[in-house]
Amino acid sequence: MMENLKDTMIDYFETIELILPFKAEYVSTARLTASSVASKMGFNIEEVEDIKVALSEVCSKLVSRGSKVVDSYRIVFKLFKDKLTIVFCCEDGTLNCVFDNENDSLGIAIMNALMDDVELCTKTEQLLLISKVLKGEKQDAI
Amino acid sequence: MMENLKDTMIDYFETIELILPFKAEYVSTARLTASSVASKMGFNIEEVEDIKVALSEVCSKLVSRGSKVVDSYRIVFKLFKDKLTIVFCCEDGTLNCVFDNENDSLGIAIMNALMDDVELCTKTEQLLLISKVLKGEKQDAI
Amino acid sequence: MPSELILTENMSDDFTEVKVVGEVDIYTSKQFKEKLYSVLESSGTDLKIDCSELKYIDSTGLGILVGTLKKAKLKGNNVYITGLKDNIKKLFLITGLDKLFFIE
Amino acid sequence: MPSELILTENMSDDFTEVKVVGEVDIYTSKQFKEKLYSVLESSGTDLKIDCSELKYIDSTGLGILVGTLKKAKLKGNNVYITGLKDNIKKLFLITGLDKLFFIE
Ligand SMILES: Nc1ncnc2c1ncn2[C@@H]1O[C@H](COP(=O)(O)OP(=O)(O)O)[C@@H](O)[C@H]1O
Ligand SMILES: Nc1ncnc2c1ncn2[C@@H]1O[C@H](COP(=O)(O)OP(=O)(O)O)[C@@H](O)[C@H]1O
Repeated sequence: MMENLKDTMIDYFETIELILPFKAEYVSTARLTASSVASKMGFNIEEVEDIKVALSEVCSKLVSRGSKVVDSYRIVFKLFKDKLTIVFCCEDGTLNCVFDNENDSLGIAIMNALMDDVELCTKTEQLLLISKVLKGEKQDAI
Repeated sequence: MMENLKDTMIDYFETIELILPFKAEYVSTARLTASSVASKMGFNIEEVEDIKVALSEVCSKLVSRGSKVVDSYRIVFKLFKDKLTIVFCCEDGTLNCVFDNENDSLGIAIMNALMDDVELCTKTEQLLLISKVLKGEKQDAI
Repeated sequence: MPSELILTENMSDDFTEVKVVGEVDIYTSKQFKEKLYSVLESSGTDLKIDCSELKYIDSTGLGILVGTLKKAKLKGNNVYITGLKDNIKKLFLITGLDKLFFIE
Repeated sequence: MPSELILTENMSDDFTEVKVVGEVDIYTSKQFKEKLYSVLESSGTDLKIDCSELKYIDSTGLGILVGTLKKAKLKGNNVYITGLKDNIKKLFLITGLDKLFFIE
């Protein structure tokens, strides 16, 4: 089932972005937007739920840390043919590598279990990313 | 009920942005995001519905026209203390004044009836905007 | 992706009924138009459009209803719209379409 | 704004039950923590947390459940979690929390 993982790096074809203030009340807005995007791609209800939970872990962490430099962070949904990658961006470099293995063990365990790829430290501005692969024959849905 | 309309121009305090491809399937994503934002502000179910319908008219128009220059358009939700203004932006100036009174009479009538302010032609990049005032005592909800 | 619009038709001697379930927007309007026009094409009766489970319709969808009405009138038939939810009836009132259709 | 989390409590001689309706996330977690901790404070019984209408919980919420369990144990009481939906039970399994709580 995972043999397509390498192929998914090509065929990158669509981007949706959501820019949110560092406020707890908008984390549910992110979940709702994610669920719309993911279900349109053809993820089933359980997979959509997984994506919402993982995304929410990141948003909560960013919001609880906040930023002294900027007001908002950016969630970029990258829709590949058979993979959804969600990249979290912010011009505040202090939010790089925001998860720590000790205090965030629950959140990290959850993200790793629910997503196919979790990169907790990426380039500056692009803080971190999580990906989920579209299994089965649903990738024609879009 | 409208005496606060002028005051609403100050106290501008929060921005949420959604960037979408010119594709029909994401208009419902815009509706969902709008409904999350509007209900958080304290708009009631009927008002949220009004906002979704009006926003959707704009998205549909932009998507049906599309752009040869850029892939996506930007929806900026400006949350004032007692007003939600939704600004539609795109770097493609050919999308300025995109509604025309003759062919879009239904859509224009709907937006004017459902929103408190509709500006169909604004500055370049900022294509047009629609606003709805938060009536009643709900503005403390956020 | 779960389909956002489901259209089913039911023919009798007196009228043809189309039930509209879901949302009519720019994404589903083509499907909506094709269904209504093909039903008109094949039937010679009045048309009933059951909107009791129509959750959302935009101006494109309303325009298609107007087009459907015009086509029906040409054949000497009427279009009845039933079960409109309040939020959608509101759009008929705003646009004056409530005066064109038989709304039940 | 419609409240996303409703917590109701029900005390009997044998246990105190807290029913959790809605979503526990970063926005509602403070309310969740205060409710559970204040219930623990005022009761000397086992705690039942009815999650049959809990739609969503994140790691912050799970951390609060762990904290609640620790506080309860200190008083010699247990924490029972009932009615977990599949999507949330999954999170208990992933994090190993299913082994800490009595899950019914
Ligand atoms: N947005 C609109 N505003 C006003 N009238 C509309 C709108 N869209 C469609 N109509 C009317 O509905 C009728 C049907 O339009 P259309 O769906 O393009 O059907 P057709 O392909 O048969 O012309 C047209 O005669 C037009 O006047
Ligand atoms: N994200 C987490 N990952 C792992 N354990 C956690 C997490 N959050 C809380 N905990 C655990 O739950 C317990 C309660 O934490 P907390 O809610 O801060 O309560 P308190 O204020 O009583 O310390 C802590 O002992 C901590 O070990």
